[in-house]
Amino acid sequence: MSTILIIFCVLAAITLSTAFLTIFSRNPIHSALYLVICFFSIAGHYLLLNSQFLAIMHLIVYSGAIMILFLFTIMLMNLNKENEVHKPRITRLGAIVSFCLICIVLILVFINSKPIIGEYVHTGEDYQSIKVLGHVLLNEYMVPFEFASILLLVAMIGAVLLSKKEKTGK
Amino acid sequence: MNVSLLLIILLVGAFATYLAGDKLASKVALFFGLSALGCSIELLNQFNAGENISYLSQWINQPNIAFALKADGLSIAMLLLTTALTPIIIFSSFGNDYKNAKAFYSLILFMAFAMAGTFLASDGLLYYIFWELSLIPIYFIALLWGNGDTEERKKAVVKFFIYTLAGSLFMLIAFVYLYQQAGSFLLEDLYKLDLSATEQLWIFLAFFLAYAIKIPIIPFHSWQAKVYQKAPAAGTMLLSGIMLKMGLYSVIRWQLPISPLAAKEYMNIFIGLGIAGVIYGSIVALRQKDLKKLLAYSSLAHVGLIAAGTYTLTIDGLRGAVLQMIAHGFVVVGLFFIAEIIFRRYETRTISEMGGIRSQSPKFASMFLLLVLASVGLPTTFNFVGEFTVLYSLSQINLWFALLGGTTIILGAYYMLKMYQHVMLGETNSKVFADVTAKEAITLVLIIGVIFFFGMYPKPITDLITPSLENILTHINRVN
Amino acid sequence: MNLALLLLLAPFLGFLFNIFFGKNIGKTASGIIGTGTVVLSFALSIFFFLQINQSHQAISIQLFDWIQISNFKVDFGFLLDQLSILWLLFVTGIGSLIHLYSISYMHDDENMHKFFAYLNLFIFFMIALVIGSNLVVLFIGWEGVGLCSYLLIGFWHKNQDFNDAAKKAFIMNRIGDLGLLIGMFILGSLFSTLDYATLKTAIAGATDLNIYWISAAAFALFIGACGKSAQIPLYTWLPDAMAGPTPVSALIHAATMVTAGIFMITRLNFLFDLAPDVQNIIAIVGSITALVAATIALVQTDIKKVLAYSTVSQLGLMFLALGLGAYEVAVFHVITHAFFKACLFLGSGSVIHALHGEQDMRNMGGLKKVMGITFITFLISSLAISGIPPFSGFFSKDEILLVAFEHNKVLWFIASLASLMTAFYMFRLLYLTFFKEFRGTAEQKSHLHESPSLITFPLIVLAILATIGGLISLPTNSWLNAYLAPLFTKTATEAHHFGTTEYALMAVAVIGGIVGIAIAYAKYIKQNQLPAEDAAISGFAKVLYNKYYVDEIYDYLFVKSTNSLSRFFRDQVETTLSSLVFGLGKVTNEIAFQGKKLQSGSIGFYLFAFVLGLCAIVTYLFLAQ
Amino acid sequence: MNNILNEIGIENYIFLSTILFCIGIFGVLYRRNAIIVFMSIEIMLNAVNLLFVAFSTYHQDAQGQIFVFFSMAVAAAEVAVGLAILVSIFRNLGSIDINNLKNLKG
Repeated sequence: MSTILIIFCVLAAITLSTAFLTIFSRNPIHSALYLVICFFSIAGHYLLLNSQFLAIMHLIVYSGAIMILFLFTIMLMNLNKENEVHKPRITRLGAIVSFCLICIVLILVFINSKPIIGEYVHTGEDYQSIKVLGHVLLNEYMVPFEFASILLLVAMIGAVLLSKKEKTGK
Repeated sequence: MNVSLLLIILLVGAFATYLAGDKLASKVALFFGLSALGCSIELLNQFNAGENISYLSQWINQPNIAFALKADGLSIAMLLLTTALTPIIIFSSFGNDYKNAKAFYSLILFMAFAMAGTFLASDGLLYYIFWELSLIPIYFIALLWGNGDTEERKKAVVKFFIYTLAGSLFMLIAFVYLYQQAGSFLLEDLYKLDLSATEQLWIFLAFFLAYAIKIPIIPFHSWQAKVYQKAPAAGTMLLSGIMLKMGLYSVIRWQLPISPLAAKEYMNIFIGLGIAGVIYGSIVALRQKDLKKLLAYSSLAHVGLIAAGTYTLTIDGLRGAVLQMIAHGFVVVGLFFIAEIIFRRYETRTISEMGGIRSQSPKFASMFLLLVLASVGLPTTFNFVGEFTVLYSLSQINLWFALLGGTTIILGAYYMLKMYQHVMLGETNSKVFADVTAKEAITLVLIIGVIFFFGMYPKPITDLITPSLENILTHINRVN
Repeated sequence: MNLALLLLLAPFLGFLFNIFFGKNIGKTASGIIGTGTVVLSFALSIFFFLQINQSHQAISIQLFDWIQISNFKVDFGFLLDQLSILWLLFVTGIGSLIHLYSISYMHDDENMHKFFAYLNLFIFFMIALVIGSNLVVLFIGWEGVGLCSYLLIGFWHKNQDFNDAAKKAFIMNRIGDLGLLIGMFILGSLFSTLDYATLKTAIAGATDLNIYWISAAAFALFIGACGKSAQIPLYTWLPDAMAGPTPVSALIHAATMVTAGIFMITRLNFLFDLAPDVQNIIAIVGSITALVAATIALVQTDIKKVLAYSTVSQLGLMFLALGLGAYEVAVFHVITHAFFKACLFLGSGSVIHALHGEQDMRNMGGLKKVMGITFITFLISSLAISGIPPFSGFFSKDEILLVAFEHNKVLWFIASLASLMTAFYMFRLLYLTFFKEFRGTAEQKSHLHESPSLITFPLIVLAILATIGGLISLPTNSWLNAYLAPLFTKTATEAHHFGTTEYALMAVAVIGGIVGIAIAYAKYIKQNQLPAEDAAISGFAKVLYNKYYVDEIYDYLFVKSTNSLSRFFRDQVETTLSSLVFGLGKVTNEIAFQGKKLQSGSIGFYLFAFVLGLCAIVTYLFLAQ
Repeated sequence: MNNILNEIGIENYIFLSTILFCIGIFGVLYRRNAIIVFMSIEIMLNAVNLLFVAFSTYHQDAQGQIFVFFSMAVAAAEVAVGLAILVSIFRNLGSIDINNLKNLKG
């Protein structure tokens, strides 16, 4: 077993376990923290696949921005207590059954599709450096890129509007 | 002359009537109705001169739908019936003061347009569109100008609408399937299809559902009596006089030649249904309290006989059915007009509230009696010719069919005379019955004239329809 | 040809004229026009009779195609041969007399022009029936006379009882008409024609006849004849039909229309000859009808009812003759019967006229003194119908009895019994009406009078005919048989060999008649009995008085059951069917309503559904193959 | 230099991301707390992103990674708006238990 495979296995184990912990933690703060770890491990996967820029981006966006947002929201709502009422047992059982079911179905689909496992192509070309990515992004994907910026702008405005306190006094 | 001109006249007439305003509407509608009649007579002349009356232009490429109109003898006979009855119906409404008359008359013309289209269309989808189109005007006519309690009327009319629409959807499914097989909706292409017995059975049943509801054949008739009762006179006349015939015409034109195997295999069942309709309709008619409902059930009985005739798949049966269709069209319009005339004076349709009219208006009584006699198929009336031929064809299939179907002449006489006795005879009614007006008399005399003329001399119509019926029959008999 | 058409259309023109203008031209004028057209037809009939009596050549006229059937076509065609002209003669002849009679009889009625219009229409249809060259044209007349019968029975349409009677007559006739139609259909499919002449040649020329179907056709036609000629089981309409004005009863329900069945069977004798089973049925039905109707007539008190049942009984005798294959004998009896029964009816009409509508014999009596002519003609006719020589009825009835004796003694016995009863009830009628003292109200008595000459003239003519009518077919030298011979395939017309048996039979018949008269005399003159009041009738007489309760039985079996079936259909089946359709709608509605509950708004549930749906789709797309 | 997938195998990434995705689904179904549900959605998004990157390497092509960028942008927008909605729901209802959100019912 090569080192890389070992690293992969370790990372995968962290990813999955923290994902589970995210869901099972009763305290939302803990959930959020586990999720951060999960994201870190995913960033590790990216690094493993040699996509450094993406990994950095991932860390910045998810672990940095999004998770902070989550934590702020949790604090804002004062939810850091383990006061959540669990769903009824039947629902939880249903959730577990569905989980197993969809796992089996999806994995079966991949197994059934009989992937050709063998030598992977290695062109040696640079395809994931910042330079190349930037080139592709601003040439081929110029328009979507601009739209993404509009989307972010709109989302920002929307978020502000939504979370603004309604004027109660009439 | 282009055959589509007829449709254009009727359609333009519908719009023109609407634009003419309430005062002029009836006259404009009558004008266009008469010009349509002239147009179809012109078509008849052309047809007799041996011209091929058809019109074909591609309409939609994908799927392959053509705007195809084609008139053979059968179609022309039905067109003549439609265009002859439409002015009569319009004229018969002159005595009524409908509010929003422009819409009323416009809808009548629009309905005539749709029905004429149905009789002319030779493309399956086009036919289907016309078929469904005819439902819309009658729905509004019955709903908006009908009589009786609004809620009850709404219920009856909506039931009718949904019921017939639901039946027609099965026909649409059949057409889609046929299109998949043939790649075209054109009648000739559908005739040429070589379908297996099972396929034919399903298609036959799908068509049957649509037609059985429209005609109606028992047990699909439950919409009929209520709608006939609730609709205004003109609406009832349109329904019973022409729209029923759409169903019967379609049986001959579409159902039988497309699925002949099934028609032959299960012939006895469908004849049996028709005859059951004869007996059932007659018996139910015996104890109706409402004049229009009684006429509705009598119509059910007669139509059952016609349907039985068509399903015999013999030239006699088809010919008799078509003759009887035309005859019944006139008679039933006349009878419903009679009911309307009485209603105009007595404000009632309940038979027990009538009686003794004969001594007040002998002229009216005579005309009513002639129509009653025509309805019971007295020889020298048109109905007799049709009834005789149909019963003969039934006797060729099985004598028992003729015997059971023939009970119509006994039961028919029973309920019609009973009705006549209670409506017209007896002690002079205390309520005043004004004599028939000139307009009413003209309408009735026209109808009676047609019935007796063709009762004595049906040859023109027989000669007109026989070749096309024989043609259809060869299509039916193409497989054995 | 044009004359033949005129013969047919003259009464129709009279009808049209009277119906459109009759009201304006006055009663007498419309009566004269009505009578004139029929007399014209009568004259033309005589003309044709003379022509055909010389040439022995049937006249056949084809007008135009009427109905097109796959294997044959029906046209408007007319055939004037021996049989049809014979019928024409007495239809138009008696028709003329009765028209004449009606001018006076109906003079008080406000709708007299209509009466004449209907009578003319009847004559028109009767002529069409008789001279039609095929069964369908016969059917026009057949139904047409039924229609006129309907119109005339219900002539006083304000009385719903009369209307009921009219309706009943029409509908019972229609039952027979269905039989006629079915018979036509069988014949049409067997021989591809409904034309008498072609039919006859087809049957004569056919080698392998399907006797089963021919019998079926003959039986169906016989049912038709039963309806029109009032035989069991379709006879109950005829007594009720007496609701109409008396001339109508005389013309339609005694002399002409009711003989249409006999005409039709005689016309198709070649067919019936092939179906001996059906002939037996006809003979049996005829004899039973004769007996049953005669027994009922024994106790009736309504003068017209007695005559009506007498008619049914006589028609039964005719059918007996038909069933035995003696068509010419039946025709002979039709003719003599037409004379004396028309006379009897008109005579009773004269009585009723004198008594202002009184029809119950219990309230009559003693009319001999005031109504001399009526009495004498009535007496002659009664003697004729009772079979007393030398009146016409003796010859015709005797022939029937002879034929019956030759074939079957039981039938002969029944027929003889019926004739004995005939003599009894006719003289009962006569004695009760004309003898003893008047039993009506004093007011009626003061108005008693002999009828005007327009009424008595037809009576006299008919009485003369009833007397001498027998001459046309004397037992040894029958003009009628020779005249009709070309029509029949069987040479049954051979003169009877007159031996002791025949003379003995004749004597028995005459003695029977006299015995009947004697019993009536003993009972009603000697013992001075009167028929009991309705309530006092008991025992078998009550059964007879109530006509064996046949009307009630029919009413219960057919009318009531049909009506209750109708009510059942209307109230149960219709609503069930209707609710089935509504049920479909309700089911849809219910599904929608239940389906709506799934849309609970709970996000958790939606998500479950979403995931399961995803599983299902993925499974279907990627795993199902 | 070799393709790194030679060492690991693309199927492992497929399985990993599948399971991760399923965990996300499970979380959505299992929890009532809307915040946790949101987190589960993020996990699902990341499972997909991971697969994108894996395939990007597999094909030696930048397209997959570009897509991840867009996915991230959308995720960011979604979280921003979503959390804002949550906040306003919380303000109105006093809880963010999704079982309380039944206003979708027609």
